[in-house]
Amino acid sequence: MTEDEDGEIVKKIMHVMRRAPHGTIYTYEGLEMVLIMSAYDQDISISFIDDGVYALLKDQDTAGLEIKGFAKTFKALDGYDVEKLYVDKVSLEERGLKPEDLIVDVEVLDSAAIGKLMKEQDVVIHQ
Amino acid sequence: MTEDEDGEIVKKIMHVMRRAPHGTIYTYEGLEMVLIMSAYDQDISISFIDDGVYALLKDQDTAGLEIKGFAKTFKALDGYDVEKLYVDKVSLEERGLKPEDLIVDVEVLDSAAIGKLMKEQDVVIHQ
Amino acid sequence: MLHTINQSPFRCNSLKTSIRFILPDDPVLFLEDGVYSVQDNNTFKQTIETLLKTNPVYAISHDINARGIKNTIKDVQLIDYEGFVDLVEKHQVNTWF
Amino acid sequence: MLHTINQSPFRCNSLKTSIRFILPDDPVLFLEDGVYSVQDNNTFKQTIETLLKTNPVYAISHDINARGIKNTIKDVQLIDYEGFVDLVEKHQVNTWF
Amino acid sequence: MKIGILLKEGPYNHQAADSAYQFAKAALKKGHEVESVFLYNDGVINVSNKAEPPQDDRNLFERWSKLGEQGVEILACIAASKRRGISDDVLVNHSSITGLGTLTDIAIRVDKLVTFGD
Amino acid sequence: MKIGILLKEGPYNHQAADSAYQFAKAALKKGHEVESVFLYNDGVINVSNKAEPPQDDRNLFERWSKLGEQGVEILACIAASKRRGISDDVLVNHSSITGLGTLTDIAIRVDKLVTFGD
Repeated sequence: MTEDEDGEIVKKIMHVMRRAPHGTIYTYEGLEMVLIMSAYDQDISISFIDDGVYALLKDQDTAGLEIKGFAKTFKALDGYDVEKLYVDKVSLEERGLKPEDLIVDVEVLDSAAIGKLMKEQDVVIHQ
Repeated sequence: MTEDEDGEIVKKIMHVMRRAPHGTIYTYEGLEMVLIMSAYDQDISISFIDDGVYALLKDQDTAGLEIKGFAKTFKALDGYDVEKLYVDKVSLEERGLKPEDLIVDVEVLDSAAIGKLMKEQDVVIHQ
Repeated sequence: MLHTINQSPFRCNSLKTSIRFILPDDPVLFLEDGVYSVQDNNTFKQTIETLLKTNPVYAISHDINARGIKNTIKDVQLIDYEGFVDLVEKHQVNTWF
Repeated sequence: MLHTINQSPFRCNSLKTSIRFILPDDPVLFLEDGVYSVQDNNTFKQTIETLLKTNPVYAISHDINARGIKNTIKDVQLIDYEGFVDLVEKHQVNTWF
Repeated sequence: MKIGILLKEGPYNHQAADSAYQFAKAALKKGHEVESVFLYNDGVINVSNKAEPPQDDRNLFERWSKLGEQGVEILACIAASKRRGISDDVLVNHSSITGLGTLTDIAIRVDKLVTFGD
Repeated sequence: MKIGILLKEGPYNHQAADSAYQFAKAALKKGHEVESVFLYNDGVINVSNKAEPPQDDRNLFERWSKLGEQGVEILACIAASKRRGISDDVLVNHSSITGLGTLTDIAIRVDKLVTFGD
């Protein structure tokens, strides 16, 4: 927790995505939460762990399911000043994925490094 | 599918319990379904696989959670003519459990034997 | 008997468990998050390849496309919902989740 | 940081995953179906014993009793909801499910 | 063939409701009879007429109502409904609340009962 | 301390609602301030006034209403509510529907935000 130049509280809030997209709504509604929170000038980050990394895969086409897709919204996060996107290295590797398979630039970290970042947070919300 | 002495259809219906009790309602509402179905003179069985075997553990006391317990209802199944209770051997072993830890008498079978029983069913409902 | 599996094999033990109960020749259909099971080059590749030696394996193509899965394990057959209906016409269904 | 885990370790990968991220000395609290993790003599005993070498491990006693768990792994501390509140007073919370 | 569908999860939160619908639609298209969709567990939430999903997404509640209009029975279990706030006065058109006995009748009558859950 | 609770699952189907309630009760008993319980995802179903759970089981809907009466804000996310049929005319007493901005305010204001999910 810090204060910004106007003396307002700035909290470190990390959202954790651990679920695959589409099979359940958690990642999608989690992303909606991130977008709203991004308007409040807090220190927001997102970490993608386990099946959460699948949310970032390129070329998701949900038209056949008649479900609204949202992978592209992750690309827009930049415009909302949400720039701290961390991806768990082991989660990528287990799934046979590489950073270039993902729709956005992310920081690939090992689990201990993400664990340290988690511990620095004022709030951690698993979506 | 067979016919009983009055020429009525008798279907083989297996309910599969794979979830732990209390953490989710699936096993409890599954048991409610079994109780109703038992009144229809069908050939009902239940198999307990994975965390489903936990539903049968003795001495469950849910008073502290203020949640209604239902382990004892499994003991009453006998009175509803639901007597075919199959437990997966591997699921018990992984959990360090023995048949005598369970609240009812069950038939402990290996997975292939339960797989064969499944294949004989007209309806299989995972709860 | 048609076995369907809709859970991610990473998140949940449904694939690991169901395989113990599936008899040879019975078709296995992956849908929803279950389709990650047949993505090529993940840690479940060997499990699926072993399954393919004895059982036909299907996945719903709409679920594959929705998840951006480009390469599926060889011999896994992609079908649509009508293909799913065809399988149900021939088999009783065992839905693992 | 307090880590809570409410999933059965057999059903779901939450225990397996969270352990990679939990730092030494941080308390770990099992609740709901998560408490099966600390039942003595199941296949996760070694995982929990390893965790106990570096971290205090707690489980909600009401959840233990509700599930008929008689023996928990040595050094796992059973607490009630007020004990849970005490832990939250001292730590930020990381809820794994 | 005669098909019964058992749907065990609520709308949007799990894909089960979508898969059940897509399956039903494909079965009808192929000329099969989809007798009924029985809603159990959180599945009962699929027939709330109070819902207003986002305009740019599919409307699952309308889908079930339209299937009901086409003659597919859309049935919510009464016990499951009472636990989750689904009652006669909040049901979408062409759906109704009934008991588990009806599901048993369906299971006996249809050629195939197909479950969708999570 | 000031506590906020985020509840992400519906009543009965998952124990999360029970755990959140037991935690809130214990925190109040120990003299802490439980500012609010924010309901997200299927969590919004916890405040339906149409529910009639079995007489011999706990009534989760009444619990939230009573906590609300005691001054804990019981808040359901509007977007999540619209997807699941929760609207102003089916809310239990002492609960209300609000936006995710409110959750953000809560997260900023409280000492600890505790999530219950599944």
